Amino acid sequence: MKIQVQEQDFDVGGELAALAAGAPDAGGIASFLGLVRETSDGSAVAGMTLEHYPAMTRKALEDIVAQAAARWMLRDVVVIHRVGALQPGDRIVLVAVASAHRGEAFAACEFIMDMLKTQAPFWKKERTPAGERWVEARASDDAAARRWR
Amino acid sequence: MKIQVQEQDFDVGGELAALAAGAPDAGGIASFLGLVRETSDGSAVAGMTLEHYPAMTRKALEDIVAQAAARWMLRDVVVIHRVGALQPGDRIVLVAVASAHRGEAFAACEFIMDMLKTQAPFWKKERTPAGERWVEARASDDAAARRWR
Amino acid sequence: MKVKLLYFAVLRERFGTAEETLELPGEQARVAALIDQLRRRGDPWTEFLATDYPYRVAVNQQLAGLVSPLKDGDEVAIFPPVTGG
Amino acid sequence: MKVKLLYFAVLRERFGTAEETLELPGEQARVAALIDQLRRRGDPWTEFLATDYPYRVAVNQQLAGLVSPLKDGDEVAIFPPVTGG
Repeated sequence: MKIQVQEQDFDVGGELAALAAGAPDAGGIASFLGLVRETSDGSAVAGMTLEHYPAMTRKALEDIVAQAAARWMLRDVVVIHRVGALQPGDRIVLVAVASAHRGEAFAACEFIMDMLKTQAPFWKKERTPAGERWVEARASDDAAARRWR
Repeated sequence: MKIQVQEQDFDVGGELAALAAGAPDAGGIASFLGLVRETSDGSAVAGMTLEHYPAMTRKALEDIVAQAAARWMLRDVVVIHRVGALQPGDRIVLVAVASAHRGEAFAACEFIMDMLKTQAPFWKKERTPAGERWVEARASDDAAARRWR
Repeated sequence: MKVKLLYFAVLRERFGTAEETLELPGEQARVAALIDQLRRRGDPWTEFLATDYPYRVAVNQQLAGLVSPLKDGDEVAIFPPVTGG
Repeated sequence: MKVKLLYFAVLRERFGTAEETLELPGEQARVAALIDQLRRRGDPWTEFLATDYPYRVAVNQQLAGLVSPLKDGDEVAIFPPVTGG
């Protein structure tokens, strides 16, 4: 299990290859890669800053992954989330789940993303032509997280 | 949309980066990477050969992707499937779906994999210590595909 | 009418050929008539085209069923359940 | 008893501080008592700690509720709904 919160970018191909190499019986890896959009709520986005709660972030992510590991048979999990200054098109987050069962890999990956979106202490502030603004939480993310209860 | 059937390996990081660059408003990419297992039904696997029906394969994959695009709002899709001789740990298939909505990307990616597993004309023959054997289709794959009807 | 037959995977191996041309009586037929004609050859055709073996049929590269129509010049592929991915 | 308070994102900006130490009466309390005490400061505290604003509380780096117990030395973080991923 690899959980990292970092300012620097990450190498998706390298992360998935390492996950595959460490789980030779997994058969498959489901993953989600989140990116900084070029527009948000109709405004162009020039960039964003990702703030977090350092003492809590890792603990929150570990707890989410532990919940996933208790619900599904997983071989290994990678979660990498960036913080700090990001540009449009930049990678923000990678969640990758190796499992012997395709359906479990998909479910666990989506679960981790849904929980991360609603429980992990990250906050986005966007720079737009109209100035800076904090991104508002979405009701659709709350609804996605509630499905798993 | 990129659909390829090929003998050579592919670069997962490069494929996802190209997909992201071409869909700057997508926000996220759900993907599945299928790998050759080191063991299958309890036997060590020394390697496998993937046979296909060249005149039909691409058409079948295009049809599956078109069905996904009709069901969900997708920005772009990549499907790459290898054929020929493969070793344990080798990449077999990559399905990657870019969408503005995380849930739609996950659903479409899983749908494409479930349909590919049951409708695309590929057949695996494994080499094990006991000799060569054709891989048998799994009832769990049929069940996964039926969920989408 | 004539159709081109293609076999894949274990069927190709057990039938001992990847491809053949088959003459069917009349100017149109259904897949079921083609399967019946092949079954009359005996084993291994009867084994893999039995009602309890889950063989698949594609007509002109599209998955088809026993009632699907055939016409002269069609390409008919017969194969076991697929196992890609 | 004393607790360490941390604020994040828009709350940090609007409260004008990232961190403060707060004295609460007695040797134990609930999160609700802490929130009430902060609300008595007036705006912007009343705005972001209102019942119709979805602020979140974590006690010692774990998500908590209004009834969660507090003790001397706890780290209490108050923040808006998260928006990572």
